[in-house]
Amino acid sequence: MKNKILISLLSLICFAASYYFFSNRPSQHEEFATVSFSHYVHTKEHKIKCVNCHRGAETQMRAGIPNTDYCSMCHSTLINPSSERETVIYQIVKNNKTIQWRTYYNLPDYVYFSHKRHVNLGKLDCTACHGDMSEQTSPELKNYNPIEMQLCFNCHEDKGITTDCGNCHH
Amino acid sequence: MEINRRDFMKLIGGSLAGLALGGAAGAMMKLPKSMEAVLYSGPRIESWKLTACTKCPGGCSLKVRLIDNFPIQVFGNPLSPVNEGGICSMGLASVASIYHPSRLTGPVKNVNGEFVPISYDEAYKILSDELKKIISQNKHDDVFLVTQTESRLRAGMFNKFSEEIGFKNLILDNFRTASSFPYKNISVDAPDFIDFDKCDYLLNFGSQMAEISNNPLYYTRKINEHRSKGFKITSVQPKLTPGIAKSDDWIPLLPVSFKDFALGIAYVLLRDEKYDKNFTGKYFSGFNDFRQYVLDNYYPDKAQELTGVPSDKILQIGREFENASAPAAYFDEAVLYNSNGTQNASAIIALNALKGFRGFGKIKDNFFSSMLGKDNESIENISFAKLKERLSGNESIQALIISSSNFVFNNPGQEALKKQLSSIPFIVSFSSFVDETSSFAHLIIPDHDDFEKIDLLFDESMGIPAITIRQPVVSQFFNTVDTGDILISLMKDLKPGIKIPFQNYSDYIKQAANKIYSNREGILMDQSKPTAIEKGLRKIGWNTEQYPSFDDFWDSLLEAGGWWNPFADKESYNPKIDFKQIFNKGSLLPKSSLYSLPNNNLRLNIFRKNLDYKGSMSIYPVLVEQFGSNWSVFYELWAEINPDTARKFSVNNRSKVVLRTNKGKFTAILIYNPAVMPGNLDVPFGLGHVDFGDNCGVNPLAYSDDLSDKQTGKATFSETLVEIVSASPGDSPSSAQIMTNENKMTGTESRSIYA
Amino acid sequence: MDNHQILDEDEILFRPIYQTGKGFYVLAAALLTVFMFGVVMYIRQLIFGLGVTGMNEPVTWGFYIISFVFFIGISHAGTLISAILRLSKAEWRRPITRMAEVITGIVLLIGGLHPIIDLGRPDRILNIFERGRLQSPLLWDLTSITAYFTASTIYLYLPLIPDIALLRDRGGRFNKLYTILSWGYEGTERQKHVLERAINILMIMVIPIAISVHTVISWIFSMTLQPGWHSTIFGPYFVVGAIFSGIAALIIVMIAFRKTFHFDDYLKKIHFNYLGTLLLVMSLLWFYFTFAEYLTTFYGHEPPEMRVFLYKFTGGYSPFFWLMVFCNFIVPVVFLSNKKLKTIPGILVASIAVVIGMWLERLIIVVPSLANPRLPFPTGIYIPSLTEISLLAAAIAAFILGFMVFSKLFPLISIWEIKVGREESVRIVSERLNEYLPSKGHIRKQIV
Amino acid sequence: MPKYGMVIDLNKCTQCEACITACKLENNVQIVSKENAALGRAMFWMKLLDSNFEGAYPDIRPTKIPMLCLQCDEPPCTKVCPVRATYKRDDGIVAQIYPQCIGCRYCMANCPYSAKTFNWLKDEQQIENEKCYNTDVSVRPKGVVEKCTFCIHRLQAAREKAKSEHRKLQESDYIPACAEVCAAHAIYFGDLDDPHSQVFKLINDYRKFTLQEELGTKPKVYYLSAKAE
Repeated sequence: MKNKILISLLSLICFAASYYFFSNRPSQHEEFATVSFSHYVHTKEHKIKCVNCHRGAETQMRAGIPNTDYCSMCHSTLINPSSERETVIYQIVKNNKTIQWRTYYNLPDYVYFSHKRHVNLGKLDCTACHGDMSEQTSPELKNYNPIEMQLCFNCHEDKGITTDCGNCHH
Repeated sequence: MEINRRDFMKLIGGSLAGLALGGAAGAMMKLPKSMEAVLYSGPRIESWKLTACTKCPGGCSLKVRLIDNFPIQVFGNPLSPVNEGGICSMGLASVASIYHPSRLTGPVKNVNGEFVPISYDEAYKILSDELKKIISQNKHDDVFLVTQTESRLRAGMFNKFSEEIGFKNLILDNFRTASSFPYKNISVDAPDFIDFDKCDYLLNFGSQMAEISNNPLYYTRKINEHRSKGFKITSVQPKLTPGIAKSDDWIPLLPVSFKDFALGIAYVLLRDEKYDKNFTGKYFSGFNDFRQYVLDNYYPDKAQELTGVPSDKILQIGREFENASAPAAYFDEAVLYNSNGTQNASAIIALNALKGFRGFGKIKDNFFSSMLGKDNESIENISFAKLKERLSGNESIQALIISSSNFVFNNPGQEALKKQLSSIPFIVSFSSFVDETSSFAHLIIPDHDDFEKIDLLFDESMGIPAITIRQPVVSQFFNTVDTGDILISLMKDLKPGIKIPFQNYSDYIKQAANKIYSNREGILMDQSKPTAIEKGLRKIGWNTEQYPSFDDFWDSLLEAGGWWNPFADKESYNPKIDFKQIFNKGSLLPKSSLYSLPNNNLRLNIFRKNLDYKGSMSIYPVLVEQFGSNWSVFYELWAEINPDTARKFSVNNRSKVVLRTNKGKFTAILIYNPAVMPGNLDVPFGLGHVDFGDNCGVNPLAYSDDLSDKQTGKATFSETLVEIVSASPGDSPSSAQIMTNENKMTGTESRSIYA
Repeated sequence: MDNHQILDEDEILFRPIYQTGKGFYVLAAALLTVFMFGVVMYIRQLIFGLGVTGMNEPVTWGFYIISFVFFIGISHAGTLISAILRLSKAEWRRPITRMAEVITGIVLLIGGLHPIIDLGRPDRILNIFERGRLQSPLLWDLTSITAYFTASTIYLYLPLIPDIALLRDRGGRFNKLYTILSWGYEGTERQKHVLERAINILMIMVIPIAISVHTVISWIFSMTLQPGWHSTIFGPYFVVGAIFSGIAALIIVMIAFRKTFHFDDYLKKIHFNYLGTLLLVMSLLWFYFTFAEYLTTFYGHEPPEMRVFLYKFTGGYSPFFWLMVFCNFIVPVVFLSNKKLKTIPGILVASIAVVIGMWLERLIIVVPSLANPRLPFPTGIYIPSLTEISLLAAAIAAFILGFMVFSKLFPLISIWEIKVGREESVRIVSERLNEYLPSKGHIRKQIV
Repeated sequence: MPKYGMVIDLNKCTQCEACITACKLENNVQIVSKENAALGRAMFWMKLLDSNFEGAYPDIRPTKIPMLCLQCDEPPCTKVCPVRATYKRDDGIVAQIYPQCIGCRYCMANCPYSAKTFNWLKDEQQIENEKCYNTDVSVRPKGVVEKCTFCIHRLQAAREKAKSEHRKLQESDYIPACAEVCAAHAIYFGDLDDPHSQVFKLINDYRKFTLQEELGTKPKVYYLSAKAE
């Protein structure tokens, strides 16, 4: 009886090991600066459009996240020193540090999703996938929509668009 | 069980080591910290830039694909007349070198064997001080400059430098100079191009036109075109490389007897009185002596005896050549890769003279020379031979300046060369890698990578002037300096009060471009080939190219990637040939021993593949892997042998053999190839780097005899004798069997592969 | 062992369950080490990928697939044989059936695991169930093997019930287990009747399933375009081969236990004689199929086919090929067709030879076809790595271990069937004979 | 629906191997280590099939055929895949879905052209190439089968481009890397069903042949060679 238990345990270990080695986790680079970004302030108060910062959204495959020098277009001067958030970003811009944005919509590297295709050609609204971010006052902690293949399929099937695997996996 | 356990331990150990290695690799990746950030959090914005390739003289226009301004891929520019969208493996792979882990990130100084990084100013100071010292002692003759740059403007810069400072010994060892050397040797200027519009018969002496030449992609297209027109190409070559296989006739011949073959053909022309009397009368001084000499010495049977080519074959080729209206007997640098290369070349020139060089042409009032200011042809630059004799002689060399040349790797007799180099008091190299040559340097000031440089390339081999501009597609990664700038500042320091019309190298380039602007002939490369109508309009002075200022022109030039002049006129090429000039250089008829092989010896015939240009492949892993892929030999030297010869030595296909030359033993994988000259052992050149790149395989030059062409000092590639010391039994029966299957594939079987 | 005073006339059959010698532990330890080594090697393969094996391109299938086919082949021993013997009311079957069925159960488990070992991404095994394509022969395989496994385990379990009941009644070790497993079998007439019926139904069912299993496995190969695989004969060829190796394995197991547990009184020479003859017949049959297959190839003489053919006959794999012929044909025929050599040791030698030979046959089928692709690429030769070898060893170890464990839990020879045989078969057989034979009176009428 | 196919003119091809390099770089195909290459695990989606030599020395010529996945119209590989990791698209391209593949290598065993390759070991890509990855193509993990897909990612990009320019997809928009870089212009690519396309004209050329025609796999990669007749 003992051997059987041992064997089963070992096989379990094998599978745990295999999963561990096969799973690909997004890499974190802690040495970069971090800010607590408020979508609310930018979009609601200052009426900045999504595509103003996520420039790729309409023209590129990736929406993209602005890097420091893009922030510096507004934050190169400290308008309201009382707000500590603003001072933080001002400092970062001044020392020209790089901001390590936490990306919550990480597609696996074998999925190819083109923002241009969906936003520009497909005329989809950002909220359709990302939800209404304008209310977020601090960095969100989870995806508004869990990004999984079923989500794509639902929409594609509703709209009668091809669901050929090769179009997204290559 | 014990055994098992031990093996198992070994396995685990090995694998763990492998893991550790993998981990380390990531860390080794070369990229400035500041840029890494962009790489990780960048918006992945794609952009395209045009630049030019400087891997070979062709000057193909490249389309570089950048993601967040990082070059990741290269393609050919379809609008360029040079490559028409095509590109070779070398060009495709060339991006990788920017990121190469063992690339030098800044100047380094050799402190008793160790290369320690130093600041640029320090490095520059050392260099200029050394040179100042030498000049003050006025030992100008003891300074040697070696450069292999394919860009003629860079070469021009080197010329200017050595002229201004007064260094006599500039060794300009690039393809173009070498190819035109035989012409210069008999003091005529070389033809610009083969006139494929006229030429109806091409006799190619040892040149791998479609693979390694001054414009491979152009020749690739032209050869197909030429043959589709029904014209013939005959190649005289010791090795049937894929490019040569395109020619209708292949004459397997050792380079030592190219001359004899050429004169054998000449005999046929003279005997049949089918030569161009008018030309020989006008331009060929001492023609009668030549005629007499050839008729006496090169009757077909004699030629057969000298070359081993059956006399009727010689007659056939001769007839084809003489009956062609505009035949061309073509050679290039490759002909020099044997001990009497220059002589061969002269003989071929003489053969052309008999048909009045009708196959060749020159560009009418070519404005390139004006562009260059002092063209490298204009000053008498010396050949590698001089450096060799100087090194071997007891005359000391004070300083050696090396730029983009790895001559230790590209030459035989490497042991001696290394010893001699280590005795030179001061060597400075501008190489981006610590390669075989620069490892002897006392100071290395790395040049930019090709993708960080600015340059201007042009080439007449198409019969039309085409200029491709190499622009930096990426801001320089590391603390590297363009060699051109160093030279300019050196000129200012070493020769105070010198008048230089430009501040830095890009100025220099701009001025050259300015000449195009002022000359204004031709069009930008951003439009397709002009139609006949357009050409007509041009003839009557219609010009659409309007630029308010030079700067606008410059910008559009950068955007278009180049400039060319489809309206340029050609003129026939009529050099003055002098018999004495040709044949008083060096003795005649060296009866070569290579045909009567001593027993159990073979000829080590080193051939070059198009994946490798002058031993520079090693830094591109994708090419190194691909190098032997169609024999499925990977990262190893292979030796191709004719099955019949192999049977004589009873060695199996794909067996590992140990080969011995006078220089020592080395191993290779033996491959049966029925297209190899009997008695030859064909080994590829390109592998075997030890100091950088993926060091694998063997460099056959390290084991070949130190023979070289008297005039040019070019290494000889096919005159070493080699013998097979031992052979492992064919390592894999399956493969051996399949290969033999192939070789004796019957018609039916081959059809089963086709259809 | 409170009540071992109850001495049964078949006590010897119970002995292995209650008495465990030192040898058992030694052997078990050794086998367990081998097995564990295999497991560790497999984990290593999971970490570093299939590169740790000797497989390459184009030889993309190696030891794992070979063992898979081989073990599934062995599995035919059991169920099929016992079913056929039961069906044909061969009275001498009684002591054999149990072992045969146990072989099937264990070996199917081992063989069935091999395709998973062979996968490059075992972590995605569930894709087969989520997005499986029934058009793929691999799926047919999955289905048929599971079906066969279920059927044969039940077919093993049902005849076991009365014996478990016996064990339960004796009490002692694992009594709870026995109580559960014996399903309250008391040996009443009705229970006996139901059991009989169930066994009869199953034994009819099992035969087509068993045949289908190996046919389907052969189809994995013959559905492809590979030269040397794409052949209709493969179905029956594999089945024959399977039964062939199965019988051999069965004989080996029987002899082994006969030796260790002194079953001489139950497994008599006659059994081995019969099985030996069966083996001889299968050997001839196997030769017939092999001959037929290669003859057609040779006369068809298609270049790609011929390359494989030559590779087997004269090329790199000729040693294995001729060894296979020697093991599968010459040895059995020599040992089994001649009275002097057809002793128990002789039969053992023949069987071992056959098992080895059949493994070689799987090798000969899998590798050479892959090593000689239609388009002439120069190919590397396939040399198995330590990983593959140790996993094969582990599989064999597991097989033996399984048997040892079983022998400690259940009787290796069906006790109740023996008892039934002893009590009734003489009567039953004579009745049956009377049914066959013509009656005397009838003959007299004819004469008059 | 188009039916994409390729025509390779062997009379033009000079075997410069640029297509091989281009393919390797375009598709992030792994560069395997020396040891594995020696074991016969080198990965090439496009390779030179060194078939045989024609004629007798010295008039001998090697007839080398650039081999890629022939994108059969009756693909044997898709028939046997247990998980639909490889399948034929409507436009005739035989696609390979790496995240779906379980690595049973059945498709490799059933490919009569040995056109597929397998990731035997974990990615041991040379670091020189790390930064030059093509961002449109996934880097395959170990244990999956891969093969030429006619640069399917380029088709996606081309469609997107055409759509954003409000026009139909033209022949020149979508062309695989190998065809793009060929210096001899020996590789033609296009829609085999479109009577105006160049490939359509070429596959009616008398020099046309396909590999292993008798297998009935109907390859969509055709070859032109005067020698073959």
